[in-house]
Amino acid sequence: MNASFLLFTLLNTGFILLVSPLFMSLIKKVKAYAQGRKGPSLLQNYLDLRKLIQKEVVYSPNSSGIMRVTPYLNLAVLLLASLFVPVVFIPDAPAGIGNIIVFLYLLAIERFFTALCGLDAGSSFGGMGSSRLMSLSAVIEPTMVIAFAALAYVLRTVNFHEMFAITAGSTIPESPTLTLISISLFIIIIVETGRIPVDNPATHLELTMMNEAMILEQSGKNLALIELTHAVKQTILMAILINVLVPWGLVTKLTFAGLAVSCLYFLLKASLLAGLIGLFESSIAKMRLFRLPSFYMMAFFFSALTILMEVFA
Amino acid sequence: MIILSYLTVGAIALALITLSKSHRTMNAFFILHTLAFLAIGIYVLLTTSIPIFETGSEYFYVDHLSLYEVLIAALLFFLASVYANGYVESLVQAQELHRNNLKIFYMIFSLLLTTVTLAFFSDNLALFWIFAELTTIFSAALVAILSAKENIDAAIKYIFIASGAMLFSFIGLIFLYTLSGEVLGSGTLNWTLLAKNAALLSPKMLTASFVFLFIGFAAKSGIFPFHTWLPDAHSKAPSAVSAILSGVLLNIGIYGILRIYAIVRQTQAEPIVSQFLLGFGLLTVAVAVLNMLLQKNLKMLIAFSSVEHMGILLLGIGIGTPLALFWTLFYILAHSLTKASLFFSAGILHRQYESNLIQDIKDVFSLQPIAGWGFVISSFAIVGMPPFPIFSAKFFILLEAFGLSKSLVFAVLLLLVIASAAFARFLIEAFTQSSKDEGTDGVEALLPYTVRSGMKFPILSIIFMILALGVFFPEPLEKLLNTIVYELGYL
Amino acid sequence: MISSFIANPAFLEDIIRILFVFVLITAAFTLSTRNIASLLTVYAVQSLLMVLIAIFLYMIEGNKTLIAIAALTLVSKVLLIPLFIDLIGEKIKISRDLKFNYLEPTASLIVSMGLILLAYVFLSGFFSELIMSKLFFMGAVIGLSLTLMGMLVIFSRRKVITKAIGYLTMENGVLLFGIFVADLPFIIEILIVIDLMILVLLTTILAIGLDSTIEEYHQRLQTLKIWSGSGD
Amino acid sequence: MLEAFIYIAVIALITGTVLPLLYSSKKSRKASFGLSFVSSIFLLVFAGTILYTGEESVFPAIRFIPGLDFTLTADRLSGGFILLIAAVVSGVSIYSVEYVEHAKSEARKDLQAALTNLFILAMMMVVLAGNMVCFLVFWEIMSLSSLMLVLHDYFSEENKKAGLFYFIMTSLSTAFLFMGFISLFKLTGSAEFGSLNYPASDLTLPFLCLFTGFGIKAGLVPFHKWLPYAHPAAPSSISALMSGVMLKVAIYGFLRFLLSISTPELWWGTLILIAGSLSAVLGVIYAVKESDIKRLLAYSSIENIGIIFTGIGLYLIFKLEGVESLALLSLAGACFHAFNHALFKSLLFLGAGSVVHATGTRNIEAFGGLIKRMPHTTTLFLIASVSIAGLPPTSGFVSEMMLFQAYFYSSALPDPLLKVLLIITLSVLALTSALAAALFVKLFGITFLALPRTRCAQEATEVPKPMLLGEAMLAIFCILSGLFSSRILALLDFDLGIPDMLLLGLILVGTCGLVRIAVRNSGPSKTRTSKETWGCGILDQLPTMEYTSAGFSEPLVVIFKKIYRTEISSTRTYSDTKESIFNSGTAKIHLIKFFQERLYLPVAYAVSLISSQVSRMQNGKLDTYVLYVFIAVLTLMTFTRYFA
Repeated sequence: MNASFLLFTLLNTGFILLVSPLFMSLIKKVKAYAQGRKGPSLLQNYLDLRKLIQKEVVYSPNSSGIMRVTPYLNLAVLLLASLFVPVVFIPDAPAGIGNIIVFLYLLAIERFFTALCGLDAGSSFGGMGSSRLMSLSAVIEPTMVIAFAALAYVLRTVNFHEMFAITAGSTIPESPTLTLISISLFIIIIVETGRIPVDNPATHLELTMMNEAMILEQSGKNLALIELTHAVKQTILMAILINVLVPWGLVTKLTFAGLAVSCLYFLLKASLLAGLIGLFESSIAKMRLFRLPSFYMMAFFFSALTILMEVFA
Repeated sequence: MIILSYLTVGAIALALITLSKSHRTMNAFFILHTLAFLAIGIYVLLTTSIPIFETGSEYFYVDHLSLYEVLIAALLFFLASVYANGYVESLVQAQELHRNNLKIFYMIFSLLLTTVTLAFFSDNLALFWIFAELTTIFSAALVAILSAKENIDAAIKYIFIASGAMLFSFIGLIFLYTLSGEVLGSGTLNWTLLAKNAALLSPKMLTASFVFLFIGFAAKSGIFPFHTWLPDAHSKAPSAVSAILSGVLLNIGIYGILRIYAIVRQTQAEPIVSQFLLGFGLLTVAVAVLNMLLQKNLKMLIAFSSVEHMGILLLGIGIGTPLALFWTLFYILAHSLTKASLFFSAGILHRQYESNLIQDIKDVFSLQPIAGWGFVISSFAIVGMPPFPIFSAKFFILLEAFGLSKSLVFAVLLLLVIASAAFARFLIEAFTQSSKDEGTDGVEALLPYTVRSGMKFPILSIIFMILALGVFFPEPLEKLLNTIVYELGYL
Repeated sequence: MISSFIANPAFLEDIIRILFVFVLITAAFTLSTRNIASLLTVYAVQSLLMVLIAIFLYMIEGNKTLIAIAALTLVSKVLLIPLFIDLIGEKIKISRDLKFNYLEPTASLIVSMGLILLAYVFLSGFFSELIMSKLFFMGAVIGLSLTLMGMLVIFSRRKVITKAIGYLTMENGVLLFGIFVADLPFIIEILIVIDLMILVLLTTILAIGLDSTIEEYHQRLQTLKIWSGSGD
Repeated sequence: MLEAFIYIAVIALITGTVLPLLYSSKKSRKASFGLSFVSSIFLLVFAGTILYTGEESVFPAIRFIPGLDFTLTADRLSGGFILLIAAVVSGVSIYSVEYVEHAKSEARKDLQAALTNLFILAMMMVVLAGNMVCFLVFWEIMSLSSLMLVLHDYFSEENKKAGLFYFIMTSLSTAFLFMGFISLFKLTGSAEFGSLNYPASDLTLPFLCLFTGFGIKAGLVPFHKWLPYAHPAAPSSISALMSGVMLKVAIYGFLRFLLSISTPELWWGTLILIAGSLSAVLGVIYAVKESDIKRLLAYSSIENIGIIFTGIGLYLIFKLEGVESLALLSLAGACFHAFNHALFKSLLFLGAGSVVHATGTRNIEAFGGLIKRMPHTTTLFLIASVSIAGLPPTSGFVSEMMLFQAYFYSSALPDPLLKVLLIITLSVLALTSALAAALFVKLFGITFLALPRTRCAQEATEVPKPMLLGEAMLAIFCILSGLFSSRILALLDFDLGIPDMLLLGLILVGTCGLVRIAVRNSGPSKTRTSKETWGCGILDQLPTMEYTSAGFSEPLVVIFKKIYRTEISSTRTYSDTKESIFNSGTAKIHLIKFFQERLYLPVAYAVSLISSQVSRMQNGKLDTYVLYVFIAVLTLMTFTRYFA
C-alpha cells in the first residue's frame, strides 16, 4: 500500500461516484431527445438520490437480514471493483488489484446478492426477476469471460492496470482485434446494466421487468444505494471499453495536470459513449426473453473471433 | 504308517458310530474322527519328512500338496461336524430327516472323510480315480438322505453327470497308462513316476489323455459345461453337507487337474493345455456369474458362486507360473473356508424361513443376527473384498494372467463385477425385507428359530480365520505353499 | 480239431470281431428297447459278450489278468447287477420306459453310427503313434463308441433305471477299451467293479424315489424309508 | 516422531470403530466420534507439518502377504489430501455426535458411528498407502463401509436401489483400478508407487484404466449417475464425507499416478480436459433442475469434480507444451479446488442435513423462510453457498480463479488448435461457474428466504448445538482458506502470483463500513417501518405466491431444452362417449434422463437379458445336462483330434 495507491483509491472512487449518476441522466436525456421529448435535467439523478437518501426505509415483514445488508454490500463491492478500473491515472497498485477475473467475480457478487434480495421478500415479482437475472447472466457469462480472455490474449496480461498502461498513450488501439473486442464489450455493457433490448430500466410493467423487479421492495436509503450501485457499475464498464478502444488521455504518472486531463478526457469520452448507448437503446426494441441467448451469441462470436484471429495470426 | 493310521482311525470311527445309539454320541464320535484326522495331518506336517511313499507298492504318496488338501478337508469336516450337531437335530425335529436315518447319515459322512483323505493321498491315478468316484457316491447319498423327491433328483443328477464324465477320465487314464508303457517299458499310473518321466511322453497323446482326464475332473469340480449338477446338489443338500460339497469335494477335481497339469507342464503340450484351461476357466466364470445375477434362490447363488470360483482356480492353474500356482493354492483354502461359512449361515436361514427363496427371507437382522451378518461378511469375502484372503489371491492370479492375455484379465474383472453385483442384488433385496411391509393380511410374525449349540461356532470361527488370513499371511503357510510349488516341479 | 481252431489266433480274432458286432447290436437294443426286463437281459448279454471277449483275448495273448477280469465280470455284471436291478424294478412296479428325449430310437441309431466314425477318426489320430494290431485298434474304437452310446442312452431315456443301464453300458465300453488298449493291474479292476456295484446300488435305490408310480410318492415325501430299509 | 501422530490417529479410529459395536450406548457413540475428532486433530498437525516441510515420511513396513509388505508413505501430495480429510472430519465428527442420535434404532446408531470411523480410517489409509495392493485394500474397505452407510435406512425401496447402483458402480471402478494397477505392476515389476519412466505407449492402457476407474469413483460424466442416488440415501454426515472426501480420494489416486509419469501424452490431457469440462457443465445443468436438496448437492459435486479434472487436464497440456508456470498454476488450482470443495461441500451437506432433520423432507419446494427459524444454520449455509458460487474473497473463488488465470494466459501455448480447445473449454467453465451461482441463489433463496411454503418448514426449529458447532468448524476453515489462500500457497512455496484475498476482503469490509457510516447520518435516523410485500394490491401475502424452485429454474430449462429434453404425456377420461365433456385426466412432464435411459439402462437390460438366457440352460432336467456333457465330449474329441 503505497501513497500513490491510496491517493488513487480516493481520487478514482470519488471521481467515479461523482460522475456515475451523470451518465445515467445523460442516457435518459438522449433517449428523451430521440423520442422527441425534452427529458429531465442532467442533474435529475443527483436530486433523486438526495431525495431517496433522506427517506425512511420500509421493509417487508417477510424479509430478512439479506435485504438489509445487500445494498451496502453491493455498493462496497462495486466501489472495490472501481479500483480495478483506473480512470484518473494508473497507480502502482498492490498485487491483485486490477485482476480481470476478480473484477468479473466482483460483479458476480453484486448479482448474487441482488438476486437473493429479490427472493427475500417472497414477492413473485422479485422471484421472477432473480430467476431471469441469474439465468441470463449465466448465459452471458461465457461471452464476458471470452471477451476478457481475448483482452488478456491480446495484451498478454490479466491485470487491467497493466493493460491500460499498455494501451494508454497510444492514439489508436494497440491491436486491430481490439476493435472487435469492443463490440463485445459494448454488448456486455448493455446486458450488465440492464438496458434495452435486454431489459428496460424505465419500465413499470412488472412482467417485463428484471432488475426493477428485484428492487421493487427496496426503498429510501437502500434504494438510493442500489441506484448508485447501478450507476457505478455502468461507469466502470464504460471505462473499460473506453480504455481499451480509445485509450488516449489516461496518464500513468501522477501529476496534477495529467490528472485533470485524464479526467476531462474520460468525461468527454464517456459522455459520448453514454450518448451512443442512449441512441442504441432508442433505435432498438426490447427482445423477448428467450431470444436473448442468440443475442448473446453474437457477442460471444465476436470475442471468440478475436481470439481466433490472435491464435491463427 | 500314515495311511494306515488314517485308515485305522477311520475304521474305528465308523465302528463307533455304527455302535452308538443317540445322536449326541454319533456326532461326538464324528467330531472326534475329524479331529483325529486333523491331528494326524498336523503331526505329519510337523514331524515327518515328506514327501514319502506309503504302503510299499507306491499306491499312496504323501507330499505337501496332498497333506495341504487333506488338512483343508479335515478342517472343514471338523467345522461341519460341529455344525451338524445342532443342524441335523433341527432337521430331525422338522421331520425332514428321519431319526432312523441318522446313523446312516453319520456313517456315510465319516466314510466320506476317509475316502476323501485316501483320494488325496493316492499316488496311483487309478486309485485316485476310484476314491474320487466313491466320494461322488457317498456325497450323493448325503444329498439324497433327506429323501425328499427333489433331493433324490439332485443326487441322481450328481451321480450320473459326475460318474458318467469320470468314465471318460478312466479312458484318459488308459491312454496315460499306454503312453507311459511306450516310454517306460511297463505301464504305470503312478503320478510320481509320470512326473519324473514327463519329458519323455509324447505331447500329442498326452494332450488327448489330458482332455479325457479333464472331462471327469471338470465334472467333479463343476467346470462348465459339466457344472450342471452342482447347483442342484449343493442347494438341495443339508447345509452341513453343502459346505463339504463346495469346500472339499470340488477341490478333488481341481486337485486332479492340478496333478495332471503338473505332468503336462513339463512337455510340449503345455501351451495348448494351458490355453485350454484358460478358455474353460473363463467360460465357467462367465456362465456362473450370469446364472448368479438373477438368482432367486440363496443356496443356488452360493452354489453358482462355487462354479465361478472353480473357474478362477482353473485360470490360476492354466497360467502355469509358480506365483500363479502359489496363489491358486491359497485361493483353494480361502474359497473352501469362505464357502463353508456361507453355507452354514444359509443353513441357519433355511431353518428359520424353511425356504431358500428370496421372497421368503424377512427381518433377517432381527431374527437371525449372527447368520445374517455372517452371511453378509462372508459374501464380502467371497466376492473378493479386502481384508479377506480371496482379494489378494485374486489380485496375484490376475496379475500373472496379465502376462498371458490382457483381454482375458479384463473380461474376468468385468465378470467378477457381475458376480459381486449378483451378491449385492440378492442381499440388498432379501435382507432388507421387512414383515411389516406386508400389511395386515393375517400373516403371523415369524418366531425366531433358536440356533442350536455348535451352529454359531463354525461361522464365527471361519470369519475369524478368514479375517486373520486376509490381514496376516502366516509364514508357515507361505513356506508350505512354496514347498508345494517346488514339489510340483514349478521351480 | 476244436483245439486246433482255438489255438489259431486268426480264427480267434475273427470270433472276437463277430463278438464286436454283437456288442454293437446289444448297444442298439439298449437304445431302443422299451421293456425294462428285456433291457436288463440285453445288458446281461452284453456283459457276457465282454466275458467272452476277455476269454478269447486271453487265448490269444495269454495274459492271466484277462481271465480274472472275465470271472469278475461274469459274477458282477452278468449275474449280480442284473439280478439286483430286477429286484428293484419289481419294487417300483414299472416295466416300461416308453418316452424318449431328444433322440428317437432311429435317430439315435444314426447318431451311433456317427459316434463309431468319430471314435475311429479320433483314435486313428492318436494311435498311429503306437504299434498296435488292427484287432486291438478296433476293440478300442468299439469300446469308445460303446461308451458314447451309453451316454446317448442316459440322456435319451427317461427312467432312472434305464439311465443306470446306460451308465453300465458306458462302463462296459470303458472295460472293452481297457482290455484292448492297456492291461491295467487287476486290483484296479476289482476296485472299479466295487465302485460300480455301489453306484448301481445307490442309483437304483434312489430310482425308487423318482421312478415309482405309486401314488403316495407323487407328492413331496418327507420320510421315504428307503434308507432304513424297512419299507417301500 | 511424526509417524506417531498417524499411529495415534489409526488407533483412535480403530477404537472408535470397535467401541460402539461392543457397548451400545449414547456415551460410547459420543466417545467414538470424540475419537474421530481427536484423530482429525492429529492428522491436521501431521499433514500440516508434512506440507510445510515437504519431507517424505516413510513408515516401517509390516509383513502383509508374500512378496508384498504393508507400507505407508506420506509425501506432500498425500499430506495435502490428509489435511483435507482431517479438516472435513473435524467438523463432521462434532456434527455427528448429535446427528447420529436421530437414526431409527439403537443398533443402527451404533453401526453408523462404527462405520463412520471405519470409513474415515479407510480413506485416510488409501491416501497413505505406499503400494498398489494396500491402496486397493483400503479403497475397497472405503467403498464397503460407505456402501453400508448408504444402506443404513435399508427398508426404503429407493435406498435399496441407490445402494445396489452405488455398489455396482464402485465395483466397476475397482475393476478398472485392478486392471490399471495390474498393468502397472507388470510393467514396473513392483507394486510400489514410484516414478514411471516408460514410453507413453506402454502407459496408455494403465492410464485409460485408471482414468476410468478413478473417474467412476469421482463421478465424472458419463459415470456420474451413482452420485445423485447414493447421496440422498446416505445420512447427511456421510454424504458430507462421501462428497467432500471420498471423491477427492479418487482424485488423489489419479494424481498419484499421473504425477509419477515422466512422459505423458498430449491426448491424455485433452481427454481429461474434455471429460472434466463436460462433467462440470452437465453436472451443474442437471443440478439446476433438481429439487431434492441432497441430490442437487450431489450434482453440484459432479460439477466441481469436473472443474478439478479440468485443472488436471490443463496441467497436463501446459506441462507437455512446456509452459511450466501455467502447469503449476493449474495443478495447484485443481488441488486447491479439491481442498476447498471438500470444505464447502461437506458444510453444505451438513447444512442440508440440518434442514432435512428440522423439516423432515428433502424437497426444496417444501422449504422457505428457514432464515427466521434456523438463523445459525442459515448463516453457515450462506457462507458455503457463497464459497461454492465462487464469489471473492472466499476459497471457492480462489481456486476457480487460478484455473481461469491459467486459461487467460494460455496465449503462451504454441499450438493453435490447442488454443481453440482451450477457448471452448474456457467458455464452458465460465458457463459452469455462472450457472453454479444461479444454482445457489436458487437453493439458498428458496430454502431459507421468504415465507415457509409448508407446515413442516413452518415448524422447523434450530438444530442442537453440536451440529451447529460442527458446521461452524467447517465454515471457519472455509473462510480462512479463502482469506489466507495466497499466504497458504506461498507458505507451501507456490509462487503463483494470485491476488491477495485478505487485502480484498479487508477493503471490502472497510468500504462496507464506510458506506454505512456515510449513509447513516443522512435522513431520518430511526425510521424503519415494516410493510407487507407489494403484490399488486393484494394485502395478505401467501406462500403460494412465492416463486418456486421449479419456477426459478424454468428460464434455464427453456434455454437448455436441448439438454433437458422433456417428454409430455397425458391421459384423459371423458364423461360421454363422444369425448367432448372432459371428466378427469393426468398430465405428466417427464424429464428424459439421458445417461440413465441411453447408457445405464440399456447396458443393464442387455446384461440381464444375456443372464436370463444363460440361466435357461440350467433347466433342471438331467437329460439336458447329460446332453451338454455329451456334446462337450464330442466337441472336445473333435477339437483334440484336429487342433491339438
